[in-house]
Amino acid sequence: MSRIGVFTCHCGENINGTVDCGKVAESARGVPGVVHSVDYKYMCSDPGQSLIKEAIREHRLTGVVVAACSPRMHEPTFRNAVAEAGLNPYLCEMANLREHCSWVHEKGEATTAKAADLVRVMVEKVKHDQPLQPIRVPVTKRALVLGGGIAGIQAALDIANAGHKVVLVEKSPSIGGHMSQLSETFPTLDCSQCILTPRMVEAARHPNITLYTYAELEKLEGFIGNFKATIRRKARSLDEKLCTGCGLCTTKCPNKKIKDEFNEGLATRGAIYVPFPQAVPNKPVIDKLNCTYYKTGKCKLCEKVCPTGAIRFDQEDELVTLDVGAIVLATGFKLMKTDQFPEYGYGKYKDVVDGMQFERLASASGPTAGAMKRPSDGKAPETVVFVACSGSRDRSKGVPYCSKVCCMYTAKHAMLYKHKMHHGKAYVFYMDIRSSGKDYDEFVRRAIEEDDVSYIRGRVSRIYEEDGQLIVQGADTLQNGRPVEIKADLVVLATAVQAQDGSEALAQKLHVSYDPYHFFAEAHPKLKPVETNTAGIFLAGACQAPRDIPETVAQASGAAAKVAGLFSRDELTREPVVAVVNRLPAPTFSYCVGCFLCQSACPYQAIEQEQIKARDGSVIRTLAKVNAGLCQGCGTCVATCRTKAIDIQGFSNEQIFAEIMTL
Amino acid sequence: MTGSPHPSAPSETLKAKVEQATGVKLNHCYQCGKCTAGCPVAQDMDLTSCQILRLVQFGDPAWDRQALQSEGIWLCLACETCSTRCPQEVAVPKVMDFLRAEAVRRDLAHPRSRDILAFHRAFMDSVRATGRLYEIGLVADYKVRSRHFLKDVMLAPRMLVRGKLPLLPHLIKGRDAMKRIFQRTLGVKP
Amino acid sequence: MTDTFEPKITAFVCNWCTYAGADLTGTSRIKYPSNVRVLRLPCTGRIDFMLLAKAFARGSDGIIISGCHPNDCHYTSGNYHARRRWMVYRNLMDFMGIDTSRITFSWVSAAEGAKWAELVNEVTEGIRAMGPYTEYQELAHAGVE
Amino acid sequence: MRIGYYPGCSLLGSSREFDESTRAVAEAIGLELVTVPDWNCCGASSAHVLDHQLSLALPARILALAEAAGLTELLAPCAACYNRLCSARTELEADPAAREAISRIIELPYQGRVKVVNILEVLDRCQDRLKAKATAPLGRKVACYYGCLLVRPPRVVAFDRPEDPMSMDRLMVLAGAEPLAWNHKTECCGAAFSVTRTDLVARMSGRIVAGAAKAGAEAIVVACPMCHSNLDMRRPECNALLQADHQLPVLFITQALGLAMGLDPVRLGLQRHMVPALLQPAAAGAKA
Repeated sequence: MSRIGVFTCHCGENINGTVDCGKVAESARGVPGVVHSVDYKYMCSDPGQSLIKEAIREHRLTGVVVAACSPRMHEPTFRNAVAEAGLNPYLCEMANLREHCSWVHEKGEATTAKAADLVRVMVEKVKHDQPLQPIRVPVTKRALVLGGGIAGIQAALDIANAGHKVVLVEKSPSIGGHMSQLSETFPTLDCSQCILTPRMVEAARHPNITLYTYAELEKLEGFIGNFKATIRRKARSLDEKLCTGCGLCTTKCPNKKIKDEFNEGLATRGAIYVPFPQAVPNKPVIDKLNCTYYKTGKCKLCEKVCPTGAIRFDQEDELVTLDVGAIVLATGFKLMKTDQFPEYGYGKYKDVVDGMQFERLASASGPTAGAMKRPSDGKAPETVVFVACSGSRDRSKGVPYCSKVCCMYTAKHAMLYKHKMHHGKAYVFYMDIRSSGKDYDEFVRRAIEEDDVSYIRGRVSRIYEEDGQLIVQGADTLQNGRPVEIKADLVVLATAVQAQDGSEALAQKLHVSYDPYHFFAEAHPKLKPVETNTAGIFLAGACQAPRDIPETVAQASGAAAKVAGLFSRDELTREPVVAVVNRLPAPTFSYCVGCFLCQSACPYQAIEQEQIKARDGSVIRTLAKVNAGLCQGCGTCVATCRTKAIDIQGFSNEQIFAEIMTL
Repeated sequence: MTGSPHPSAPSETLKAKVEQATGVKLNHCYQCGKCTAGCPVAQDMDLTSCQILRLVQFGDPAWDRQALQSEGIWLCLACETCSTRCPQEVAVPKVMDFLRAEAVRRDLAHPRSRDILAFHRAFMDSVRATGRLYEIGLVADYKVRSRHFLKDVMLAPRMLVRGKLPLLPHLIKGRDAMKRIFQRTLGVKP
Repeated sequence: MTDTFEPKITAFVCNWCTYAGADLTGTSRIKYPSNVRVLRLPCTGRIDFMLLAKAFARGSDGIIISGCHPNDCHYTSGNYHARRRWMVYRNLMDFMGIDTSRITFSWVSAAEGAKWAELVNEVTEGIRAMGPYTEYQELAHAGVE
Repeated sequence: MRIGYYPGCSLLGSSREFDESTRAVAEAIGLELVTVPDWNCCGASSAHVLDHQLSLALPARILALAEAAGLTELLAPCAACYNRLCSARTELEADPAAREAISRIIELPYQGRVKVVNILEVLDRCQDRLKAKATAPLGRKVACYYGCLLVRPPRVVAFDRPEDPMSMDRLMVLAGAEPLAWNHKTECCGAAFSVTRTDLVARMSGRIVAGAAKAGAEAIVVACPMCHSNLDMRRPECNALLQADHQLPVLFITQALGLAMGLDPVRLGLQRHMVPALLQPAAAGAKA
């Protein structure tokens, strides 16, 4: 006869505000099998937990139901508590009175009644709980970092310095990411490449880091501690061992008219190219789509001039499979393009540029060598207008969220411009200035007070070209919306930060969830900001949400710490929520009839065939057998099984049946 | 402006009425001023579109009155530039339409709205009577209502010789039906 | 309780998408009717459709089955299996005299708190309009149980 | 091809040349126009100022009549009518209750089956036939002026992009003219203020005329009677304000196409304009 204890939590007013917890505890006492039921202000607090522990000893409880928040929140907390009291942790279940009841319903009897129901359901489940032992699985102490921007580099370095192997995969020909494109960085105005390049080199040289540039994740299988990743190394058409990076080929390539991605289309490159001078690795790559040889079968000039004969036109993509124990996602972001703005000319005006393009115009390594020249005619812009919130906080044509970094980089852009052209005029159209961060607001004030940047509070309605100038139509909402029209030589749109292309597909490969804008979703908005809801996969940087460099680096180190923590053990325990095939004494052996429908249904190839042999070695029966290491506990096999021979621990037919019977 | 707003009961505020009648969510407006920035007549308005929205957002009767008394609401041409570019999908012209009607109902319409109103009423009277617009009738009627007798006197003859002003109205058959339509919507007299 | 009919809705949801989504509804404090009782499963692929018959027999007036969106399944393909199997079971249930129009399939991701609330609202209203589902209970008591 | 036709009030009066030229061009490309029987005024820019219900009822009656006449598509050349009809249709589509209420008001069943199209949309479809007929290329620089009502609000009228539309420009290329890239394609002309606030109209229309002239246009092409009367009839006021003497004519799209097809200018009603618009095709020389 089971002896169940029910513990109802008020969660302060969070539950008790709409649910009468006293009543819930009361009604639980009436449920057969319940020998103890109390309510308390904060069950998850120490006194709350000891309340449970003492009750277990005192009342010799065989099962515990904690009626509190979501099991996704505190199940581990309470199962540990129960274990400390000597009860098997899997004999503890939670009834979700907060997220699924008190927070979503109005105060009233119906709500309290529902809460009582939820408790009853769980009591019935606990009655059918079985004591389970966690499963131990080995950990492969090698991490996979996807994305070679500052986030990926930082995470890789921290993991590597913790003494673990790291594979850093970057899809473009060089690591460095967006940060390598920036001119200076806020709020200190130190040169981006000066602080980034050493890290890039360190990452490349680190004995624990293997660098795969121009490569992408093809496929991922397995689970925490035991992932199997397949990486596609795209053909550079080059033997990297022979190439010395002399760059002769890039200078000789006859095809010079290709838009240079690194310079955001403000300069051109050849078909064989190194993305930028400080690239790591400093080895060229042939852009097959634009290479004359690949298109026409003629040319091969680069091959002729290469002193070491490193060019390999026949090179093919290579698939590498790796065993890794943890993964850090650091695939970054993209900026909305200027052609997304009808009222700003659908991108047809050359002198309407986005923030990243302005970075290149301001950068010493950029197409203008840092001199202020506008794209259309190279004229030095006397008047520059910066438009914040371009596409951000725009539910009708852009994205509804705030892109977070624009306020700061717009102030920086205006400053950089004023520092280069003291007599020039800089205007910033803004809605709000969001400069919360160490020395951030001071930085914005400096732009306004010292560099005399004119901030105008209002959105820009239209931009059009007239007599070689851009007419910017805005309004000053601090003057009751008085219309403001500015003739500008250059307009910089602080366009919205968006999820990197292909984020959705990648998330689906990895089975991590993502938000409606395809940013990867953290496991908990506050308490698990670097975890995903897939164990062993962590997040760093702007692939999760718009982030600036300091935040990105901090989060990357956070993710690295999580990985190091995971790797600090040789094996890890997994929830024993796995399928099992029932076994019975001879001659029945099992209900399993060996149809192996389960095998075809299992997404993890976790179901094996087991032969039952007679003494003479002849096979009597062939039964299904679950490999607990591979099984992830989805239960698809259970639902497919005709004879109910296979069941899943923690969500057994018996348990769910019991839950339904209490409805 | 009056001092701090003194909201009246939510249900009967102008805000509530606007939202109920137009389906526009006034709280969506975050005062970015983009509507005014693109408005072709903003410079002629005593209160600009974003100011008017601001006033009505609060539910303060005194501020509501300011909005209703403004000339701005009468200058809106419903060119839809604002609503097309509004980042928050606020249909400003719909709000303006409602505020004009409400201003007339509460007898708060701005003095200079007289002519504009006179024109629209003359226009609709003509339609009520014949089913279609009878331009000469409209012009004549408008002149009587607005007392701008001499305005545009040179235009009419030039239009006549170009056959742009038919001297007789087109009468449609369903005139009675039209009258009833006006009754059911505008009430007896617009 | 009011004298108006309050339908009893049972929801079979997966742990990774819809259960988390429903949690988000809570953290976002979005309100919905208290008629729904959520049963948490690892995956919609786990659902044995005979359990639905049981739920109806126990007095559910409507049932929601909700998991991850296509391609988003935490277990790669559980939601597909569920859908495929449903195709088969539907006929069987019709045969058993179960009104399958009282069963609603949906996809609610961990990020769709608002969608969960909408779903519950729609289903609750829909079932309220259909009225109590006594037919099958009688049938069940007549011997199916 | 057969299509419902709603001329609207201005096309019977101040802008009858738009009606004339539309019919002429339609006939030339074998497009049969079926006029809605006993049609009424759409309410133009006045009804919605006075009463919302009225601004729904008037267009609804027209659409209901078209429905009753078995029409599935209704051409409204006047941009104002087009816009009013579309707005009413969109609003009623979203709200069954309102549909019933309106049916009661107009004493006719309204189902909203008739699709409303504007002149550019229709001509865009007939490109092949236009190309075949356009034998007298205009060979002139033109500024295509769309105004407000044809392109805004995009939720209601979505046949071309709201900023910098191109459909009329494409048609002008067919007519052998050179459409210019200019900045006032969709600026407001002052519309209904023509009579009441002529001062504003002069400024707004003046800006447009000046803009077209600046871009080097020899004519402005429009598809809206209100735009036309403001740019044409109000030209003296515009010029006075601009202290300029802009004489570039304002043609309806159908007049421009008609000329390109070698139709008789008088049949196209060019003699009716205030600003002389008897354009001869460039072939015959004589610039306007």
